[in-house]
Amino acid sequence: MDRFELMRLLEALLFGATEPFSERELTQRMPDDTDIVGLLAELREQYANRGVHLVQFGTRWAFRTAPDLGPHLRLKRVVRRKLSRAALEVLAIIAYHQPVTRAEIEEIRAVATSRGTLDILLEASWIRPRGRRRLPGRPVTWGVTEAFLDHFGLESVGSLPGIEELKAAGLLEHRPGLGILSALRDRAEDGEQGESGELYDAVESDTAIALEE
Amino acid sequence: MDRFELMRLLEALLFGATEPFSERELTQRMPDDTDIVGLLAELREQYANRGVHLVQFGTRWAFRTAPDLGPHLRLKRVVRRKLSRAALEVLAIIAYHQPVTRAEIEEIRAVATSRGTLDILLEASWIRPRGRRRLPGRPVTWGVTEAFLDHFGLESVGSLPGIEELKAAGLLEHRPGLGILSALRDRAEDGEQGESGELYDAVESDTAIALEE
Amino acid sequence: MAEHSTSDGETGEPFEATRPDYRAAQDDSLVLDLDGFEGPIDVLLTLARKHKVDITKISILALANQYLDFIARARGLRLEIAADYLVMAAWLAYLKSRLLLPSSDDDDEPTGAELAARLAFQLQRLESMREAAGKLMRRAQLGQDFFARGKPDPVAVDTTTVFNATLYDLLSVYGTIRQRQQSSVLHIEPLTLYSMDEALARLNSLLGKTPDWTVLEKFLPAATSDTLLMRSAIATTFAASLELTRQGKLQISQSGTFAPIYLRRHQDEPRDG
Repeated sequence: MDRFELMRLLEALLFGATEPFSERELTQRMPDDTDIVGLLAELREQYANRGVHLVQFGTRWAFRTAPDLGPHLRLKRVVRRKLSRAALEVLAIIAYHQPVTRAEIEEIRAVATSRGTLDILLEASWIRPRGRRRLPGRPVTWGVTEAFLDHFGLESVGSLPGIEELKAAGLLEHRPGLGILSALRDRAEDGEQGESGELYDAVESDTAIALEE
Repeated sequence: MDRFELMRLLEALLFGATEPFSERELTQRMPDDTDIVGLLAELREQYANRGVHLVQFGTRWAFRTAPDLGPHLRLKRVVRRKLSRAALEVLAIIAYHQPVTRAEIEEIRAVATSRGTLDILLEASWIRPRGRRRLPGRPVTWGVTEAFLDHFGLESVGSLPGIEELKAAGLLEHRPGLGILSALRDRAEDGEQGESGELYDAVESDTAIALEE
Repeated sequence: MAEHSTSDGETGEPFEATRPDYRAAQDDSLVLDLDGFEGPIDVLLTLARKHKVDITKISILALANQYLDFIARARGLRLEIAADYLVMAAWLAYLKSRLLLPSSDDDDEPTGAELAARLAFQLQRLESMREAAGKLMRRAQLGQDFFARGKPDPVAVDTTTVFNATLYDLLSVYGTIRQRQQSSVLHIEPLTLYSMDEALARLNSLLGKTPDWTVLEKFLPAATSDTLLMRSAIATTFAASLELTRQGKLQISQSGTFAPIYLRRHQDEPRDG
C-alpha cells in the first residue's frame, strides 16, 4: 500500500466512525510500520479549510464539523442542563489548577463545595480522579478528561484559554492562603450541615442594601 | 455566503447528519436559492478519489467509506451494550478490593454471583485473574486490567476515591433504611451508641483499598 | 440562522442558557443583597470590581473600608448577617490596623503589607478562575456549535462491544453497595430473639414442677444483658402460656390491669406417671 492509499484508509477509518481513535488504536488498525503521526498531520492539513476538521484532543483524534459553521448548522443539538455558577467555577479550577484536591478548590473559592458539585461534573464525564496527594489522609486529586477537551474543542490542557498568561502572572501557583479563609470555609461547612444557611437566606431575601461608593 | 462557504456548510451538514439527507431536506437547511444539485455534484467530484465518497441512494445523499477499502478497513463499529447493575457492582468490588475471590465478592454483595457476570466483565477485557488464594480449593482471585483503567480514565486503582470522598462528592446518599428491630434495639440500649455515628464508623473501617501491585 | 431543530426546541432550554450568568458589577446602582453572594470573598470581589477594572491595582485598604462600612450599615438595619461575614469584618479591621500602624521589627506575625498582598492574591486568583470559566463556556461546544459524525458508517468489519459504563456509574454503584452492606448486617438481628418454640418447650418442662401459683417472670430464661432478647422472652412466654391454657394444661390468673400474672398447672390434669 502506498502513502496515498494509507492516507485514504486512515481517512475512511476516522471519517466513518463516531468514536474518536487513539493513536494506539489507529496503529492496531493500520498496516504495520505505518507512519501514523505523519499521516495524521498531513490529513489535518488537508482538511484545515474544509467544513469538517480533523481535531486532536489529548491522545485521541476525530473528525468534527468546523466550529465557525456552528451558527449556520441546522443539526440536532444536544440539550444540556445548565451548570450552576459554582459548578462552573469548580470546573475551571480543576482544569487550570489540575491535579487539584477538593481542599485546594475550596481554598481558592474560599467557600465549602456543596455536595453534588463534583458529582455533576463527574456525571458529565468531564473530571476524573488523577491520583493522590502525599498529604495526611492521601486526598484524591482531580483533573479533566479527554471528553472535556473534546467538548470544548481543546487539543490539550495547555491550550486552555489564557492559561499561559495566568501561569506567567503566578496565578496558578500553589501558595499558602490566608488563615482567615480556611476559618471561613469551615464555618460555611458547618452552616451547610446545619441547614441554617437556608433559613437565613429566606429571611434576607427581601432586604437588600444599596451600596454606595 | 460565497460558493466555497456554502460547500463547507453542505459538507458539515452531511457529515453530522444522523440519516441520509434528501435534496429537499438539504434545501430547507441551506440558505435560500442555494444551488444544491450543483454543489452536491461538485462535492462528490472532490471526494471521488478519497477514502470517503459522497454517495447518492435514490434521492438521498450521505458520506460513505470507499468500497475498495472494504477488505482493509477494520472500522470500529461500536455496539453499545448497557452493563447490568449486577455486573457493575461486581466490577466496582473488584476494582476496590482486588485481588478478590468470587466468594469474597458474594460476601460483600450478599447475593450469589452468576458465572455470566464475570464472563461479561472478561469479555469487556476489564477484569483478569490475578492468582490464587492460599485457601482450600485454591480459589482464583480477580483484578482489573489496563483496559479498565483506560476506559474509566484512571491512572491506577489507587486513585479511586475512598468512601469519605465519595460521600463528600455527593455519591453516597444517606438512606435511613434500618429496620424496626434495630430501632427497638437502639431504644432498648438507651442510645449508648449514637445511631449515625455507628453507621459511619462501620463504613469507614473498611475503607482501605487493597493495593497489591 | 442559528435555529434549533424543532425536535429539541420544544423540550430544551435555549442554547444561550449555557452561558455563565455572572453578576454584572459595573452598574452604579449596585445593590448588595447577601442572598446572592457566595460568602464574604464573593462580596469583596464584587466591591473590588466595582472599584477598579484592573483588580491588580486595587487598594486593599479602601476595599477593607468599603466592606466594613457595608457590614456596619447592614447591622444598623438590623439585618441578620451570617457569622462568616462578621469573621471577615473582624479580620479586615485587624488588617486595617496593621496597615496603618508601624510594625515592630521583633514581630513574628506577617506584616500588614504581607497580609494585604495575600488577600489581593486570593482575590485575583478567584477572579481569574471566574474569567476562565466564562471563556470556557463561550467556546464552541461539541453537540452545540460543532458536531461529531452523525451516524457511523454501516460498512463495518470489526465489531467491538463497548459497554456503556462511566466512572460515575462505577463510583455511585460502589457507594450503594457499601450502604447495603450496612443494612444487610442489621437484617441478621432478628435471629437473636427468643422464639415461640423455645418458650413453649421451656414452659412445658417447668409446668410439672409448679403446682402452685407462680409469677410469670419465674418462667423466663436466665437473664442476659441483651434487653431486646429479654423483652422478646417475656412476650413469647406469655403467648406460650395462653397456648397451653387453650390446650387445658395451664391456668392463668391476674388480679387487675398491669398486676402480676400468675401461672399454675391445670388442677384437674392427672400427674404424669
